[in-house]
Amino acid sequence: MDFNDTPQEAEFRADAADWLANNQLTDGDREGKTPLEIAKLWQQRKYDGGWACIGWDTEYGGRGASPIERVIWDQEESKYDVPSRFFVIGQGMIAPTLMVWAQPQHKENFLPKLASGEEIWCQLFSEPAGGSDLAALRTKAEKDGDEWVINGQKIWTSQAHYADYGIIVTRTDPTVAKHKGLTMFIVDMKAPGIDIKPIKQLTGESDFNEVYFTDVRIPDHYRLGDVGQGWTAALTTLMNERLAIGGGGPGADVKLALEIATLVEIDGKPAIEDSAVRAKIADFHVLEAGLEYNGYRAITALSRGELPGPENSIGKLVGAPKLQAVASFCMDLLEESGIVWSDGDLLTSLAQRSYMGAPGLRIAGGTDEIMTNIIAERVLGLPQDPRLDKGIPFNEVPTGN
Amino acid sequence: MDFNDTPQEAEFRADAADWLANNQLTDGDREGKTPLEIAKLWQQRKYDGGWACIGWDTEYGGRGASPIERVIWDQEESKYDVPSRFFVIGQGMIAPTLMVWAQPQHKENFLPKLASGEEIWCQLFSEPAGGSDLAALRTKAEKDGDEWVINGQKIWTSQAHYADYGIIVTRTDPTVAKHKGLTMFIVDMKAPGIDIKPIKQLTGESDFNEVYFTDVRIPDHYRLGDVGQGWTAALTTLMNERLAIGGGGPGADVKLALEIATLVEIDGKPAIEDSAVRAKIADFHVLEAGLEYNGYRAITALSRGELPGPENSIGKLVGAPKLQAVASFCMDLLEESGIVWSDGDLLTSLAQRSYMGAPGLRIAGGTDEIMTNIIAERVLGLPQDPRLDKGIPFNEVPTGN
Amino acid sequence: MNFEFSEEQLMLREQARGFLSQESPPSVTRSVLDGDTHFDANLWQKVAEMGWTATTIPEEYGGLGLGYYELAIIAEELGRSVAPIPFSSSVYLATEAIMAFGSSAQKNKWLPGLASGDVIGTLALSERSGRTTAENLSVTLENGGVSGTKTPVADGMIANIAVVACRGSAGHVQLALVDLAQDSVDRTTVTTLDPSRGHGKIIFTDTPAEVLGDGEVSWSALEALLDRAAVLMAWEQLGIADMALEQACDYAKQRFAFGRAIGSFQAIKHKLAGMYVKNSLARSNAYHGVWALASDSDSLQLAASTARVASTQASLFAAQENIQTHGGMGFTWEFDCQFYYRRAKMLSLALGSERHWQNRLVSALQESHANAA
Amino acid sequence: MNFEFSEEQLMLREQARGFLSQESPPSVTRSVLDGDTHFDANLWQKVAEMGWTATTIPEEYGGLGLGYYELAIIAEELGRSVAPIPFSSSVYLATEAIMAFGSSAQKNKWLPGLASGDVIGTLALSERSGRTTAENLSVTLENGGVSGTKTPVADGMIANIAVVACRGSAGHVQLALVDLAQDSVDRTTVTTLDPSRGHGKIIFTDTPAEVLGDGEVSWSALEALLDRAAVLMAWEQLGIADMALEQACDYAKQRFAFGRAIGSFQAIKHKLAGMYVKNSLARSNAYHGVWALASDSDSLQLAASTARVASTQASLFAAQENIQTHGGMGFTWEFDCQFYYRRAKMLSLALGSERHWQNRLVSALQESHANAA
Repeated sequence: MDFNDTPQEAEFRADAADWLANNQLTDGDREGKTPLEIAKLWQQRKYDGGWACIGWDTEYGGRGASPIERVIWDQEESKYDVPSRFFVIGQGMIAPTLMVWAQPQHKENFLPKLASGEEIWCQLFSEPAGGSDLAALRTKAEKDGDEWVINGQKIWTSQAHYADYGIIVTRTDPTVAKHKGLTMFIVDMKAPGIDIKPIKQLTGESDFNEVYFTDVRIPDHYRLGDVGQGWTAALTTLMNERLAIGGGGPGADVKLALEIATLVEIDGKPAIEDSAVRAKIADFHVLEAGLEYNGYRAITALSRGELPGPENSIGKLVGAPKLQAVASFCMDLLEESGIVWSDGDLLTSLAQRSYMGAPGLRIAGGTDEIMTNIIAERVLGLPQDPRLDKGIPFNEVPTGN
Repeated sequence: MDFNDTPQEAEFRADAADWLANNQLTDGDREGKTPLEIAKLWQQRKYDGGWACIGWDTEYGGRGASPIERVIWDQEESKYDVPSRFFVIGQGMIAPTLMVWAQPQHKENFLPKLASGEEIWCQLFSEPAGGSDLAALRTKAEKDGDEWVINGQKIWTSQAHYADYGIIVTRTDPTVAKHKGLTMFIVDMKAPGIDIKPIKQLTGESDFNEVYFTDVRIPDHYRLGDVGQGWTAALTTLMNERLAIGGGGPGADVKLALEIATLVEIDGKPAIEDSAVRAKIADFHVLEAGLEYNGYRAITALSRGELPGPENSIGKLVGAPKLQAVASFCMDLLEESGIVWSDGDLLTSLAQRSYMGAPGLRIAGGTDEIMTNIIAERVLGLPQDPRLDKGIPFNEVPTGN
Repeated sequence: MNFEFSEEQLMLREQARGFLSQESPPSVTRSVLDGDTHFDANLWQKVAEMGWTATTIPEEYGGLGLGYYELAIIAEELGRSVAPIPFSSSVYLATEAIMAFGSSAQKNKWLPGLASGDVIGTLALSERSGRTTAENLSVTLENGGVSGTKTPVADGMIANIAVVACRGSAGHVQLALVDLAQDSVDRTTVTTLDPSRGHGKIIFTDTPAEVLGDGEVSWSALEALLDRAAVLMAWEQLGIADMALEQACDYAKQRFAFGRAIGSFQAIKHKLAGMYVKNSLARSNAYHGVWALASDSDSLQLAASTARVASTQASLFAAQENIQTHGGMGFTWEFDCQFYYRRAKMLSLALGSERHWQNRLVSALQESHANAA
Repeated sequence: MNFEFSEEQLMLREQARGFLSQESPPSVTRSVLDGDTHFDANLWQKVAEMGWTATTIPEEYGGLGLGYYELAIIAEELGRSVAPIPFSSSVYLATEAIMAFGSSAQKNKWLPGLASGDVIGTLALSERSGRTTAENLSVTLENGGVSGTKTPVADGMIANIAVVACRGSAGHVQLALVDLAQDSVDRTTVTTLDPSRGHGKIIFTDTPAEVLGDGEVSWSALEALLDRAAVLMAWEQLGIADMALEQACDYAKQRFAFGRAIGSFQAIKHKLAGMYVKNSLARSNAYHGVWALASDSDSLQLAASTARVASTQASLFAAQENIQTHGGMGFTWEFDCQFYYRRAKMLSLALGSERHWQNRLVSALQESHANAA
């Protein structure tokens, strides 16, 4: 066990640090640009410098870097205040799907533009009737000559309103069992018949959309995999989603709790001296540190050529409820002031933003309950839940309506 | 809302207190007797005085008292150090079953002897293959003339080794669905062919037995209900069991935790001043007080003529894990000494006995998981789990073996 | 013994529930949450017309002279409907403070208006991050003038009067009764997690004020006042908890996944059973709390803090897991789940955090334990 | 970066697991639990022959001079097999104390015997209910004689030597090295929750003893010693936690109820997944702990207390819910579930309670937070 770089890793790190120091975003770069524009600028610069999507093959715009090198690059890049969230879905989840399932000409065409940030993609899987039962989707695709005609509705689609392309899973045969009648396509998000409506979340923000498809036409060569193979293709995306979302980004954490507990008082002493406060912070640290070192173990496994498995579901399963609990705890430390939403004061609004956002994180990308089932069935090998929809034609499965 | 007695209740309480003061067990009564003998002596004395099983009709030896009067009696009796545990099963669970299901001559014969403590009964329901799936029992009863011949094995039978009679549920038809092929009988525990083996628990004690039946013969008039009606009869017993076991008797509780936390120190101050200790004690008190007042609400409902419902499952569901948690917490307060099993020191051994006994309490009479299911389905009206054994002949239900 | 509400009280509950389902449907909460107002004035007026603001005020001051059982019943129903009105501030806190500490003149002056709902009152206690205590209280009352800042003050933007905890010139704790319609009162909106109940920051600058009652008020008398309010707040929280459970159950029965109702999955059904257990224990503790309040029991501190902790835990859990049970839809602005999530957290901090009340609970336990020994 | 054991270390694990499944099956634990002995002498001898007691002792003192990674691997396997031997007392505590504080002569005298297993050592620290601290330590070391009572002392009935925390004549803390085969040492068995690891009460009456090392030992140096032991103990606890999970999974797959394996019920499968999550986080924290121990990191206190708290929580939960998963059979004497339940609780209190380590964890966090600021 060794946290230090090997000589080779150290050299790579130095190269990365050098490039970053010489090419970092300046205030001038940022001026007058939207966050998306800044993100595209930075991504293009990395691409031109050979530092975009470094784990990808060079033919797609990457540099064939090892998993450890990817971690080193991320560590070095995270020292700078650079935007990244716009590309997580396209580069982290969709590109791996295209690499497996797209026709060669589409890989050659789309992957470099994904790497350079020129094109933004979105993922069109979830539907209102589906939820945790993702494969229960109903959006229809019907063959019409060399094209497919899409009708239906998707939901929870991030970035749909500015995406150039998407991947969509559709039902091409409702008379066979649920998982067997699905087919996946690339879809041009500017095509006629696509209507996008933002969803307002309980936070008041709108990170997701509903996307309506009315007679949208897709050429057959945009099909990803065979007809009926859509679920298998979707699993490629989902496996990568679990890796990409992980523990869930910045928010209320032990550091924030420590800061607040140092500032506020209980019975005339800093709250951090209160034993009940300490016990809770200790428990939160156990979770945070456990997730961090879990991550190191996963990276080490990757670097030894092991495939990432379902055990990576732990990140979100632990991280999201922890975020909710830490946020609630931080608010409690502030007592009556804990409810105050002070836009100017990061210290408190971070807790509140986290408290309001955490319920979404516990649901998006697989609920706590689904994640737990994955661990139980696929890590521990416990038997599946009884499946009342198993082997039944999709259009005969009970829906309660 | 009123915690005080009505004038009528006060009069009843005074009568009860009077009788108890005048008839209490003396040291002379106890001398040289086993706990069972003492219990029988006390029960007989109550019976002779008209204070045994006071809720029962007078024809069975009771006095037709109201639910509130029963509570008052229990409160007054509990002021004295008198044994009771030997009669809980017979009087609390089996007698109500006999009242519903036994033939008149058996009610007349057995119930007064149950009330007087002359005869001890046991309950023969559980089987090794059954567990939480109580109705999956396999002990066979086959008709032979006017008798039934019993073969099979029961388990977890309290008091079997000194019981005079038992009630037993048997499978009389394995070719129909699980719940439909059962029949209940009275069984004479002294009959030939019954073999009783104590089970050693992880506590080292033996409160339960295995009971083996080899060609044990039971007269048909001992049948309780019709052939095939055994599950319905068993439900009578089980409903009363939930009432009878409640939160689970004495053990580590908030009082003990307070006492220990007052005696031991943390950082040179009594542990009770430590805020983490206080937070846990507060949480335990919320559970204990909640159960106590739940009980008062249940009694009030009973006194208004409402039937006790499945919501009474809460007592054991909350009480048993609470016992385990409080015991563990008390041991933690003692630090390294917490593991010491000091027979002479009630303060510490109560925590340890509770810690070792609690896992049993979380299982006996319905596991936490079964209790939770009962609340979900029968209180909240949520749908049943999918039942893979539903409507299948019992001898075709998968058993995994 | 009788541990249940009376028939009349149960009828009041039914009446209140019917009234609020008419007058305070989710759309009313939503419009305050979404809009610029701090409460629903129309609902407040109707509630006052029902006499609810007058419940425990003696008849001589224009009240109904009813008891705390009735008030607890109303509190639960207001919780269930997430009513966007200053009921707790005005009734459990300001009215109670004036009844407990006020002089006869003060009662005559203010109680009739509080009873009729024409006057909205509040208690201004918090000054800082962390708990405001006898030791760190900084708002002063000197020569009849209050100075300093209170924040956040629940319903502070709409209250007509405030009972303000302050430090007198001799350093002792006093309660000042302040008419908020004065130039020297500077109020600004404080945005909180629950905009359906407005909060304000109030800056007093030598604002003319009366001392409430006879002068000095011991901190423990103030805490006893909070105990009383905590019982009623526990009933409101219980209303939140039960509504969240009911919503979650309804949804779990009708929403299908994998060919069956999601409520048939133990992951969901046991979660809901867990809510029911917490709510049920909280309810029983709230019964004991209101009994202690109504009967002026010595065990009020223990009963109130137990009810408070139980209801806080139950309501936070139920509100949170109600969203989880609803899945993605529960996280949308359109669904009502958010009301309970916001209100549960807000109420759990009004009057002090779970940790504060756990601590107060154990102090009471220690005392009863010492008395028993 | 490489956050995994080496190939050689993983081979050692496999070897140790194979060895213990042969030599320390449940029947060995059961016979000590059931009988009158305090440990299994035969198993101890075999373990010593494997060289495990010599793992980290330098070669000059008859040891193998291996590192803490190897010792952690052995610790986990001993935990998995609930081995009834004094390994933690003798190796993590007595041997470590002598290596950390002992003079060269003391090392020469005792380490070879500890390495070969001929000498069993222990640390005698606890004196009272509640934690024994620098302030309340009462056993004295005066004029070369130790006096006072230590209880409970793990493996105290079978140890040959004890490192005894005591108070010197000047009031400062000292560690005394005491040969327990002396008349002035009075030992009596202390019955505990886990009879598969014997405990004793030791009364010293002016018992001749050597001061360990140079005299005064600061309490914080003693606590640092406990940090080191806590890492290794965390690995033992992790072994318990994982075995309990494995047993529960096996049982849940084969036991049928209602026509299907009980492991197909979410009430059971989600319970087991919860165990897995706790165990997995505990394992990752234990990795960091052993890295900090092996690399003499400044963050040892934080790493050790985090690993300790995580493993305590994981092992208690797993042991408890393993019984629950087994139902009635899990509560019988015949089943092995009880071993894990007893040992998990015993280990959770050896070296101090969860609360103690949570507190120590936060002290380390505060320090690293202050350093970062």
